[in-house]
Amino acid sequence: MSGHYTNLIIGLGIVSCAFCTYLANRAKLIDEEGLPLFFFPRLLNYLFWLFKEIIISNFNTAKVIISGNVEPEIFTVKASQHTDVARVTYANSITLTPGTVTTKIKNNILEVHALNSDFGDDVRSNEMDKKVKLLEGER
Amino acid sequence: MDLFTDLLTGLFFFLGSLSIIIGACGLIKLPDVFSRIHAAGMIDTGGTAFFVLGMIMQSGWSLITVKLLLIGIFIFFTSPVTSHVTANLAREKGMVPEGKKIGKLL
Amino acid sequence: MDNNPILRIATKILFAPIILFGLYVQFHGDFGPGGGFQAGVIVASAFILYAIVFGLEKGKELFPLSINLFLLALGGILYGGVGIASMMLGDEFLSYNVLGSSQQAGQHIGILLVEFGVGLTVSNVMIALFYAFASFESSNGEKK
Amino acid sequence: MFLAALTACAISALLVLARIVLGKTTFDRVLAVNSLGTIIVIGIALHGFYANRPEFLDIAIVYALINFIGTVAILKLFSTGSFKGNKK
Repeated sequence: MSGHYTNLIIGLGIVSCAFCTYLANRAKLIDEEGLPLFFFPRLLNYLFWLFKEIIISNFNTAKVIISGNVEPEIFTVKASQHTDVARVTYANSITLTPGTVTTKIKNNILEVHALNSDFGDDVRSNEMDKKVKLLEGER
Repeated sequence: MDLFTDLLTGLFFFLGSLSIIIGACGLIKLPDVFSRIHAAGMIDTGGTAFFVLGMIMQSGWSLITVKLLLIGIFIFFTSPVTSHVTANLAREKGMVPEGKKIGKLL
Repeated sequence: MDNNPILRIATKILFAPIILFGLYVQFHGDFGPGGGFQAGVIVASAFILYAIVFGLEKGKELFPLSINLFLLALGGILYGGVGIASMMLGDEFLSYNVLGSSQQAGQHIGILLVEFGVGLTVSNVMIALFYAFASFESSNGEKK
Repeated sequence: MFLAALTACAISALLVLARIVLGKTTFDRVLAVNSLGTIIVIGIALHGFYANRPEFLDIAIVYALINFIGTVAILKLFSTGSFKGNKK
């Protein structure tokens, strides 16, 4: 990352990586939750879709803030994923699109706060849920 | 080509500036904590995405691009975590948001 | 906060990259912003994040207090030892030139070792301070 | 161009500071501090480009890191009253 490639620097980099792996192993972090490998093949596709969604809902949120018709609502949805990691990905995706925030998570029920009924309908239509389930794949 | 890149950078910077200023206005204007989280999320996602895209346009392909992408990924990863933790704690302290409730709450 | 799955998984994913970035800042101090002091703080912040999210007991299991205090002293000794070594070789305290075969190599080795000592000491002092402050009970009568 | 973007950052930072001063509850303030941190990260990166010193990007990464950990620590302290217990 520094743009300098001498032997000493590369050696120190390898030692650093080894040290990190040792520490993470010792903290028992490397398991299905810490390193969700089964996501990776389909991840890029999902990320592009998510990015497009974020831009669109950014403009919608800006419109709502300027025009000022705020009617907040709060409701619960069911997450149909099987593993904890996929549920967390779903909750994070909901939070990442402006206009909707996950306020509580308990097993497979999420409590979502939306800025407007349009955003609420977006989440309730379960489109993102299906995408994340696709990302999780067959298990 | 140079002019084109500059123009694109300017467009991205304009959108980013608009995004963070509207987000900051919303942070003042909106009524309660749960609504303000949306405005803060707008600063985090919209502002960072547009500014990082603009700077990548300006830098070309080099190590700087990698570092900029690292900043973008890091903020995109931590922003939902902090807003969720804030909202979760506010709910657990017993604050109930304004507006209508649909269905049974947790 | 252990029972919040979002925070738990975020910590698990972020722990190793933070330490890796801290070590990058440590060894990169010759060419850009960085060096022992900042790297120590970054590495310590990873352990502090772990101890905050999973509780102090788990944090102390991962990085016991005895190892912490030992490494703290080792960093100081490393710093002083380089100085004394250069004194032994017949120059002033902490003048790196005599450490290597040539002047350049001596500078390199000396700076690397001293920075490593500083980083070790700073990170362990930060963690020790965090452990000490976190062990306090809340003393103003608020039992929660 | 970079100067205009920096000005926009400064204006929104001032607005966010107003929310920190006005804020009714602690959560408002924590939220505003987090947003201020994000704006400052963008500002540091922009200033690095403006002054032609791309080493500033390292500092921006570190700032984002400390911002996240600080927010989590404040919320933990606020929820339990100490760092020790892990009751909730």
